[in-house]
Amino acid sequence: MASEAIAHESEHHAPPPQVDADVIARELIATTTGASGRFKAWAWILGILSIAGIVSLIVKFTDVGDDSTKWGYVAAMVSFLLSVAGAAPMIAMAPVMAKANWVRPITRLASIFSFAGVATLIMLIPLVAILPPLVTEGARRRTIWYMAPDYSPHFWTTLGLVLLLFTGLMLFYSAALPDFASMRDHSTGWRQRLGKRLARGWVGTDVQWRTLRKRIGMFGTFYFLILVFVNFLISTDFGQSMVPGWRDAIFPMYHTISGFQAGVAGVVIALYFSRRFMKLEKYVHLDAFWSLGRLLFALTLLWVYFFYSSFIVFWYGRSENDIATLNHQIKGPMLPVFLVGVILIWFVPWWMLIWNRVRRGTSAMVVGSFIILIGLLLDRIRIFVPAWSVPGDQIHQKWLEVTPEVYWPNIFDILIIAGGISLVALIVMLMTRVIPVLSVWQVQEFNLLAKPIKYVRGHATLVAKPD
Amino acid sequence: MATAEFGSHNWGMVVDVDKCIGCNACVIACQAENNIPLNTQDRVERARSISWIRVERYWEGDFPDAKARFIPIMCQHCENAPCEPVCPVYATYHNSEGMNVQVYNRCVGTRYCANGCPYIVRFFNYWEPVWPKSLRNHLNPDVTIRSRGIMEKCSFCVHRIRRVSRKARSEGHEVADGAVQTACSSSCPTSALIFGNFNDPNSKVSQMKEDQRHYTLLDQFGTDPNVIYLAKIDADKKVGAGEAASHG
Amino acid sequence: MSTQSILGLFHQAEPAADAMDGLKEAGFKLGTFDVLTGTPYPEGAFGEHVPQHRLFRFPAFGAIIGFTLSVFLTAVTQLAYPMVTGGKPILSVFAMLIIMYEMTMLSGVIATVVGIVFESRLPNMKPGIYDTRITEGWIGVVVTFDDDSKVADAESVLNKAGAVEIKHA
Amino acid sequence: MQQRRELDQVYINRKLLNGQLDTPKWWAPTVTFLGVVVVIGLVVISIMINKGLGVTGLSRPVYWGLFITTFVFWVGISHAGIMISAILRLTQAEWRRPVTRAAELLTVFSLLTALVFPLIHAGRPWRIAYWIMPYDISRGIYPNIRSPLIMDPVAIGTYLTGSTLFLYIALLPDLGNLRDRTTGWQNAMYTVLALGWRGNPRQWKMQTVGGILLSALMLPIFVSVHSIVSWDFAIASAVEGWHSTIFAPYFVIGAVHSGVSAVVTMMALMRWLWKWDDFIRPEHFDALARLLIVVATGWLAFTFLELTFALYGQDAPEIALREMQMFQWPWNMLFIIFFLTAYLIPVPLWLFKRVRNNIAMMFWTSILVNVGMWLERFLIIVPGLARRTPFVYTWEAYRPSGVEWMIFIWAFAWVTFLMLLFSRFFPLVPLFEAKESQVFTDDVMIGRAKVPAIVREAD
Repeated sequence: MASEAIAHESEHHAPPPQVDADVIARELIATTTGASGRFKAWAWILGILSIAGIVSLIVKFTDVGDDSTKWGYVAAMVSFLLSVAGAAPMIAMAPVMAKANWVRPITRLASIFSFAGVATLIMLIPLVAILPPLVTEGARRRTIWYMAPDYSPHFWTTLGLVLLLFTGLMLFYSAALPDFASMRDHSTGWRQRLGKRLARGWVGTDVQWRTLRKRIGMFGTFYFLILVFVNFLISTDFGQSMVPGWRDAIFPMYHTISGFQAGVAGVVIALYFSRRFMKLEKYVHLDAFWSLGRLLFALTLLWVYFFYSSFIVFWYGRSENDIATLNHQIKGPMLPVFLVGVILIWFVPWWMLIWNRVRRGTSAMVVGSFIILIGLLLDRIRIFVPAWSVPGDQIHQKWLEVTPEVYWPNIFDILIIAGGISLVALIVMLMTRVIPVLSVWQVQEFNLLAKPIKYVRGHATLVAKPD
Repeated sequence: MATAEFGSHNWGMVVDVDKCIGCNACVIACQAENNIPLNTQDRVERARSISWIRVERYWEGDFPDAKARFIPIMCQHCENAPCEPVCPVYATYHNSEGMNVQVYNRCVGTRYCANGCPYIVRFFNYWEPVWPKSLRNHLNPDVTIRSRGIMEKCSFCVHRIRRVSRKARSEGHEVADGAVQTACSSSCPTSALIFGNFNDPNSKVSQMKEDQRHYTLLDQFGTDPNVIYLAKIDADKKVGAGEAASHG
Repeated sequence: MSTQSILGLFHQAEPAADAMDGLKEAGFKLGTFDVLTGTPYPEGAFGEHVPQHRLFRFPAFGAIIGFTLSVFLTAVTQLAYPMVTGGKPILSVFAMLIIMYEMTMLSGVIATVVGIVFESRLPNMKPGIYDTRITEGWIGVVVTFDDDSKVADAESVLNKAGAVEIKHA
Repeated sequence: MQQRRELDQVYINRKLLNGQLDTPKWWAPTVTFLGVVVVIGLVVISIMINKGLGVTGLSRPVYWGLFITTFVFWVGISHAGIMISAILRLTQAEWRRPVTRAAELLTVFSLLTALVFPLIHAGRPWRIAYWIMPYDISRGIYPNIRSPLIMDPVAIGTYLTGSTLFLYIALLPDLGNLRDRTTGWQNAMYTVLALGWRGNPRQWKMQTVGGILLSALMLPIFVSVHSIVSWDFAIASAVEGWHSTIFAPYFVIGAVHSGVSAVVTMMALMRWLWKWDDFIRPEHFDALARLLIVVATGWLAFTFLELTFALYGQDAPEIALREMQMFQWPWNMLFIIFFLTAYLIPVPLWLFKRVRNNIAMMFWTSILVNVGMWLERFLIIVPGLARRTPFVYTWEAYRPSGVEWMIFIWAFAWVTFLMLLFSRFFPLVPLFEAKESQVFTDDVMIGRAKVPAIVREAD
């Protein structure tokens, strides 16, 4: 990996090649057609896996029914998928927020992930049915819904996720309008018809562009707010309030931050494969990988910061429920999972990404991202499985007197986990067949705004920053 | 919890709330024994009064059948004392005899320990302590006079413990149960305060703490105190002082 | 150490760069001539050879030292005076981590600063030939010689490039 | 909105060195006045140390009061520097350039001020050596590193040392410049300080690379400092309103909120006092205000979380504390002022472009924010202690005394005094950054549109 990294580093110094707009359009749209055999094979495998996952979800539902202690892994999956598929599109917001140029080509790839929100929703359906109501046996469990109606978490979480999905799709669509237009113009067959249908008569007038930017900004902001909101609900209603005495104000933020970490990792992986197998080296510059690497590094540090901030307070406080919480999630049966999780989500990526050459090398980056995703999955399992294995009759206690023994996964749970992940991967893969994985107009914009120049004798890039 | 690893002594106190009549004899005895500056009107008004042991009155039950209760409160000498780890200079730590000790000449006066204490039994000397001339000769020579800027609190009359155990060692026998009496326990007319060694299984305190009425204050903080309370019992009502007390 | 050096002053970056090129062509070794500016220019703007530096080793080195020190400070002091506070373990790792972290970062930063100063070849109390107008936007091209024979053609190169003024030292 | 002008370096030198080369008229009287205030403050402090902490309003159980609040406040302000210079340097935000040094300066001086408060708060400063000296003093014992009060000095010391060195490194080119502009003893001083700076490529490269590296190193420290300060409170499991896991990031983002506002205040003053209209332009205020909107809203989210999870437990004492904090006189009044000034008034105003580009408005709103942020710290620290606890016959017994207020005022005079003193000898706006932005910014014509552009080196 290191050697390749170095090779890329030298390549990195070269300014981005200038490509004509029409070439960009033609080449990018060409990538949607003609799937390779390997692609098809993988699509089949993932498809079968995801179907198996959904089936076993149904089987589990009919099998164990509403015994909430058996649903920990599904809860963990909901949180995990929300983290990956939900957070990834936020990268599509970066240019609006930071006017960063490197991100322009890959915003499409990021916003494609919002389709994968479907997977999260599928996982949530049984969970909402299982989630114990706020009031059972006359006692109200600790919750953020003080006086609210009994089934508020069920309702609001579902609504939140649906809204998130919708806003994500709107974000995707409003940014994709010009590309549908160019599909209408350059593509053939059903893609052309699709483009014709969805382009909504886009011709690229000044007004259209302005409204487009407005829309992206608006939906992006909404998306961000809803995403935080949903993270908040999932982490408290489906995690924290299932455990008596677990009172951790930072947990929702922790959940969101690690979600962003996973989202960036997911984007890196998708970017790597599409770049590799669709021959997009010309458009995906290593600059993007490098910046994503820095982002990932920062988020990795933030993860450990947020974790430690809550841990140290418990460790010092050692009031009864502090101790109970620690035993429940870390010191107890979950210790091995926790340790492996920390090593994978923090220590290894941190130690990898701290090196410039790793951040600049694509393959090392993708390895790091995979490690982070695995680590995050373990971390979610570490949190949500014990939370759900608290028996229903103990939910109202002030704190856990005894740490309940944890429910370990059976074949169905494993299938559900595999299915959920592969469903996300499949959706992203299929979307690359529908629409160019790099947004045509933004690649063109990128080339328009970043010009390699010769400054006296030295080489540099002139990056325009329009307000 | 950590008692096992300590030496042969684990000093502690059992407070039988059922016997307490709220006479405040313990408070006066403590003031006299430990050279505690007089709580003048000014100090009380500024909420700076110092009383290592205090008798708190609290109401139990609701009107009309409300009852006034007394409960003596002193430093609980917790095993997991919140005051100890926060001190930057080890001015307060847990000694080998299960006591939470305050080392006056280490204290720099950050007052952090006092914030951590759920029982508010730590006191700060805002002024240099002063006594009227008539009381100068009454000061106890065994106890340091704390200058200003220093935290202080109940020491389980550590000077008495030392005196007795030194004597016992010189005579070559163990400290007999009941040989050590704190000022408060020796002055209690109803002997509601019993002092002794929890490590000695057949000491008075060890047996009393097995009483079914026993409870500790504010146990939700997991402080594991060395002061055990025995609940008040009513003929008519079965509400232990514990339940009422711990949600004050 | 150079016996002699001359400084050509230019108004603009372009002629200065010409002068640098000229000096290269005239066969002056890299490192015998250098450009002085009052503001940073993009790297290689004058075709100067990009200086190599080992700055990134300094923080690593410093961090290692700081970490070792912090381990001693935290672990050894606690073990030297084992006092139980609040039922916490004598070797409270999670409290130690914070101090270790701070001390590691501190010595990392200090080492970096030392590294910056060292890699800039500072402090250098005899900076050699210089002109105060460089900090007013002029650009100086300084050439140092081991033997005086090449002074003349260096001057000619600078003049040809359009030096406003040439100072000797 | 392109307000950049082509400026030649002679002009830049003349304008930005006016603090050193031709000191403004108002300088001497202002500094004298501040000096007097500072001396008075020092006298008051020494009186307090001499008489004892009885002269403060502190009591039992309110053992921490105005001093600790102000300590936290100044540590918060100190988060301006690295926020501006490090984060914005790493994100290559062009508009950071004129404010970096002033911000770092604010960091250094506010930390120096913050450090004073715990010392005088302890009442007997001469014993502080026992507190923070990490080696064996004749007492035969080391400090207790389990105590957050040991972590504080370590963290703040690290931050202070780091930002001071950072400041000095970034000062080198300007010292070289001053050396060239001055004569006599000043010249001698600057010559020594400039370490023989010449401005060859190697030195400039070290400036840029080292600057980025230092920023990357300072950033984690910056985050850790206020987190550790917050843990002073968060770990006290017995104090409702303190024992919350969110405190670390909550304090940090609050610190950024107040710190950046303080930078805005300072920028306005710099623009007015030294007439640096060419360098500190409305666009900079605009950018900072946009940043502040984001930061403030994030801070609001954390406040919301903190409150939610305080009540989440639904324990009687916790709820009682919150009730006191928000609905009981006088806390309710303070709470309303805090909330209005820290968020409700400034942020909606900043949403308007006209306000963002109006220096005076930005000045006053940023001051409002800091009033609010000080009150926030006060409302966290004091009610947490003044609450009514079981088995105690005193509570809510704290009213800051005149002495405390005078020392509180002294701190502001002291920081301003130090800033002005610094401004007499060193430029507050980094000259080489100003010149660099001249070199590294350009306009490109895209079609007919003139778009501001930045030269990025192929790193």
